[in-house]
Amino acid sequence: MAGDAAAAVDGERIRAFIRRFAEKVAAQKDELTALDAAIGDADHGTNMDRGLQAALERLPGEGAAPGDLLKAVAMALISKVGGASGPLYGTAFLRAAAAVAGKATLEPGDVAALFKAALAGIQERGKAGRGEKTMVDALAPAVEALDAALARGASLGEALAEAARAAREGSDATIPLVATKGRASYLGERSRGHRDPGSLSATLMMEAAAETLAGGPAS
Amino acid sequence: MAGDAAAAVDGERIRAFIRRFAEKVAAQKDELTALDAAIGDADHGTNMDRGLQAALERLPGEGAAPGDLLKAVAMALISKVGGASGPLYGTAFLRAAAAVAGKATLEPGDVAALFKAALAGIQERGKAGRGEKTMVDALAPAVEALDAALARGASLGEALAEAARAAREGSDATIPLVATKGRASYLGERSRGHRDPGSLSATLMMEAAAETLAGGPAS
Amino acid sequence: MKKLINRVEAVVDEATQGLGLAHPDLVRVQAEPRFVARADAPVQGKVALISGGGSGHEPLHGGYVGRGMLDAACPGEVFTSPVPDQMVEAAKAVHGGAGVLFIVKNYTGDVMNFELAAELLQAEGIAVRSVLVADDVAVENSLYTAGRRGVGGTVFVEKIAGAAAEAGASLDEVERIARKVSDNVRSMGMALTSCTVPAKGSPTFELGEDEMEIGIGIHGEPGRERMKLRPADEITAMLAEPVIDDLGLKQGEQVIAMVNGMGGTPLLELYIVYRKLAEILGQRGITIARNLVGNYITSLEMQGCSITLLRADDELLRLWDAPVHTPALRWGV
Amino acid sequence: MKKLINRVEAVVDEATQGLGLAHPDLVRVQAEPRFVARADAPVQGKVALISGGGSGHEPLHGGYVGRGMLDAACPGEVFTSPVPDQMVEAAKAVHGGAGVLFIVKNYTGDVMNFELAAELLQAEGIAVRSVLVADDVAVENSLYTAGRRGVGGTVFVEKIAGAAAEAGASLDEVERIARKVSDNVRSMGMALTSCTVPAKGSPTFELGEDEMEIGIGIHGEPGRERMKLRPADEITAMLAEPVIDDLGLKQGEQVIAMVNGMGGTPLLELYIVYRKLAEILGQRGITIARNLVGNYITSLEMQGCSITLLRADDELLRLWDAPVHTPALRWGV
Ligand SMILES: Nc1ncnc2c1ncn2[C@@H]1O[C@H](COP(=O)(O)OP(=O)(O)O)[C@@H](O)[C@H]1O
Ligand SMILES: Nc1ncnc2c1ncn2[C@@H]1O[C@H](COP(=O)(O)OP(=O)(O)O)[C@@H](O)[C@H]1O
Ligand SMILES: [Mg+2]
Ligand SMILES: [Mg+2]
Ligand SMILES: [Mg+2]
Ligand SMILES: [Mg+2]
Repeated sequence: MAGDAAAAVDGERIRAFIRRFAEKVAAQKDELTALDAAIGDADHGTNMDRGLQAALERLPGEGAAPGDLLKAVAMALISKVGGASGPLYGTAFLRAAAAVAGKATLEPGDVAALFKAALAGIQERGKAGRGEKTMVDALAPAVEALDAALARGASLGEALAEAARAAREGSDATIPLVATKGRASYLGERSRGHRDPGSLSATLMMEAAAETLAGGPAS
Repeated sequence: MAGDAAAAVDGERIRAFIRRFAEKVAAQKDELTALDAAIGDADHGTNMDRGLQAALERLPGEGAAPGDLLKAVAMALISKVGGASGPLYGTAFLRAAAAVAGKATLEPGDVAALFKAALAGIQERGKAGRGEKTMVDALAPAVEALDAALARGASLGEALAEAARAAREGSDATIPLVATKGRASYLGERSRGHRDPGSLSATLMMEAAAETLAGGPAS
Repeated sequence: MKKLINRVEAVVDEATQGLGLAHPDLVRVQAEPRFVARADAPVQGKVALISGGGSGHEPLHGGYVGRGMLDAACPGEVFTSPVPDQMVEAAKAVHGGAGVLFIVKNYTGDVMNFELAAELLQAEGIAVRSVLVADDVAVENSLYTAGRRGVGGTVFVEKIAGAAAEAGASLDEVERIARKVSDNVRSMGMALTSCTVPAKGSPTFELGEDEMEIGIGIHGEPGRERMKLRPADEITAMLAEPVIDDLGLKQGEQVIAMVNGMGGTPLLELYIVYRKLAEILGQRGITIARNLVGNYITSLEMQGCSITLLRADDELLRLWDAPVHTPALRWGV
Repeated sequence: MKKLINRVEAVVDEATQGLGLAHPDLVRVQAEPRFVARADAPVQGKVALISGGGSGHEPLHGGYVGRGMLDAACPGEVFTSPVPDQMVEAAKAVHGGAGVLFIVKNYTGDVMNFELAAELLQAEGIAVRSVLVADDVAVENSLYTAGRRGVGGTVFVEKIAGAAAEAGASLDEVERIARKVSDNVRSMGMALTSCTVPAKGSPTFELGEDEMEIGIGIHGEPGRERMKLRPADEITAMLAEPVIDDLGLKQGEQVIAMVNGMGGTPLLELYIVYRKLAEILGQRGITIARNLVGNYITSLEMQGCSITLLRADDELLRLWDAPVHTPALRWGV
């Protein structure tokens, strides 16, 4: 309905999404690391930033298809991040790439499929369900909100905005949880009261998507 | 001339002197160590206290001659202090013991000889002259003052009091000096502005002597 | 942050280069992707042992590459698991046709990265097995966590499985030995001070001047309990007893014991801990057959220590005593 | 003060006991007076090497007692020279009829206590020689000081003279070798942080969060200069160059190099320093024939490092390579 739904999602929008995600992580690197310091090992910000910067360097040039761009990100994250988030986000982008392989532009439903595949990849690799205080707690509600909004006929822009809000709320909701997956799980009860760092990076990813995929400046 | 010159210096006065020296070092242990921290290795107080406490435990019983008491201190210091001050004070007490060996009571001249021998022992062992920022800078003027006062007919009490004052002044005078012997010498110019810890322990020894050898409560 | 480093980003690369320069007779260092390989690798017909993990635990793992121990180590960034490329390239460089065994400390990141690497290698026709080390008894509720962390026991798995591989054992056999060690080894650690990850630049956690953390992880992950500082003998008991109980060690058994420094602890203090550990085990009729006292698996400059006990039998002792020649562990050579 | 200790007064006794318990095959510990002796001492017909000094520098000296190195070590209180009784009793316990060589680090206290011990032993008819180690180039003006301090070079003197003694060299010959090493070895150290002597309970000196001390002594004695923290490469140059210059090392010469941690420095950082040291020496055409990287002569938990270089020739390299089996140094066995 809004003007931003005008053009379909092409490679340049995907590129803008990846850039925005990298920018957000770079800007909030210290915050991500500080969250990880509280209940992990103080590297989530550095890890994600290192990987996304490498991804930017390795992005294929203009005209690349969405799937190729996402695959390049996947390979960069797998080869550069390490830690838990490397294989998790790496697998997510690999699955996202596969979900849209061969398409030059994506319909709203393709975008939803892309994020659904990403979530499935993370859950397969990491075996975490909801409520375990991980990035899944941000991504799963985001994917649900995206689906639901599109189903009720919202524009992609609106739907992504709702997904981003859902991610943020899901991340907020990790604060009172006790972690049962990943490094934070070693803290047991002491993990309560802290936001899960991966849920924040996942939120940044969804916010980057909302700000770029449905239009807006392509950089 | 004063009343305190009444009795000659017997073993019990030597014992009182040793006890008083040990008490003073125990009381100023932290101060001695702090001085050593500034220009050495922060152990002079602990070293001297450990040695003198051991000396107290090993003192021969009542009726022991001055030389035997001093020798017991020497052996305890040599076996217990370590560091530079162990062999230095150990040699000092060994020579002091030798200087009065066989005497049941000491005349003022014997007391002067005792301290002169102690100083000579320290200088032979440590090869330090005056002005090198060591315990010699307190002891040498003290020995001179003791000699001079007795020569001009002062009582032992007066002479020892002057010796103690001279030691204190000598110690004060180490503050602006640059150390050229011992650990503090490594500091070069940076040793200026700090009192030499050994000059303070030597001052405490002379003050203990002044307070005990010429009479007064045998502790 | 006070460290002998140049640039935060270069810490692991430069340290790994230094290791290579210091021990050219033992190891060869490759830069991109980063791994440390035995100088004489590949040893034909020998099972290749590969480990790796975040850096900051030196000498683990790079210091254990060499004859009778690892064929390759893959150092990640500080406290960050290595990436699959490292294990893949290391495996290709060192495997001698008899298969590859990954020795993986049980951390989500390590497990997943080694898993990805194993998938990629299998696809290339190289046989890969993985043994998980999960020996940290500080993690009590392994059902509700990512499972016990891999800590000091890793050194024992690497040494003993390394000896078996060196002696020509098959992949099955080396895997069996590695599992036997990991099944029979337990550890627990504590910290007096935090460490500072270079990339972060400030301490991972804060401890009061009179506090310590019992059950600390090797990345500064908080432990079982924060409490007031106690005498070394009490601390030793607090670490040793859960380890002994968890292993179910009984009178008459023998162990290989390690008192490990976290990186910033004077050896003087580790020997004070060892003294009490020997007393505790002695009172229970448990014999220390072999021991290590020193910095074997560290957390940067953290002050603190850990205790590791391995239930030993003749087979494990024989493999323990077999010659080893690596930058950090050497005997019989 | 955060330390793994029980009582301040018991630190050295308990740590020494721990050393004895951990290495009964190598060393025997005696309590009063305190010394650490080779388990198989006295070795008849062998020159006995005895060293000692204040504690807090572990593994020096107790960790170097054993085959091919020291016959006995006499640990003083922390940073305090041992007393003559220790050296006298140690010498009586370990001398094998071929004389005794004292290896003494040049500190006023050590020198005088060993001197007293030598006098007492000579009086009992035991031949004693002393070799002074004074390798610290941070002490510039040795005319106006107690002379250069004995630091890292001590490890080299103990290893190499130890090998000569083990090979059956005479007292004259062992003394010649020890002097040759001490004449050709130089060191310099630096600190990032202070250490805390247990008996004092607070740091020996204070350094700002962005400061370091160049030329530090192993007891935390202030050094040449206090300055702003610099990158590891610059620090390495600041330590290596005075050592190279003082030794007058020329292109084509070879050295044994040690990058030593002060006790609280991660091995990771020491390898970063080694990397630069290798580059500096390489640029000057000087070959590192052998090296040690690790904690070999420490200052409790101090963070920092020192560099030691020994001008090596075939004789010294042969003795360096000779088997050694002690708690802290082991090869060829
Ligand atoms: N099993 C898992 N499934 C999903 N997410 C996980 C899992 N384990 C950890 N995470 C996520 O990874 C984040 C930590 O990533 P990072 O700090 O980069 O890795 P590491 O924990 O190895 O240091 C956590 O905040 C959490 O969101
Ligand atoms: N060569 C010397 N001659 C005389 N006194 C000395 C000499 N060297 C050191 N001292 C004295 O010893 C004191 C230090 O003693 P102490 O701290 O116990 O020994 P160490 O320096 O071995 O730690 C110095 O303050 C100084 O007065
Ligand atoms: Mg992390
Ligand atoms: Mg001192
Ligand atoms: Mg990590
Ligand atoms: Mg001292």
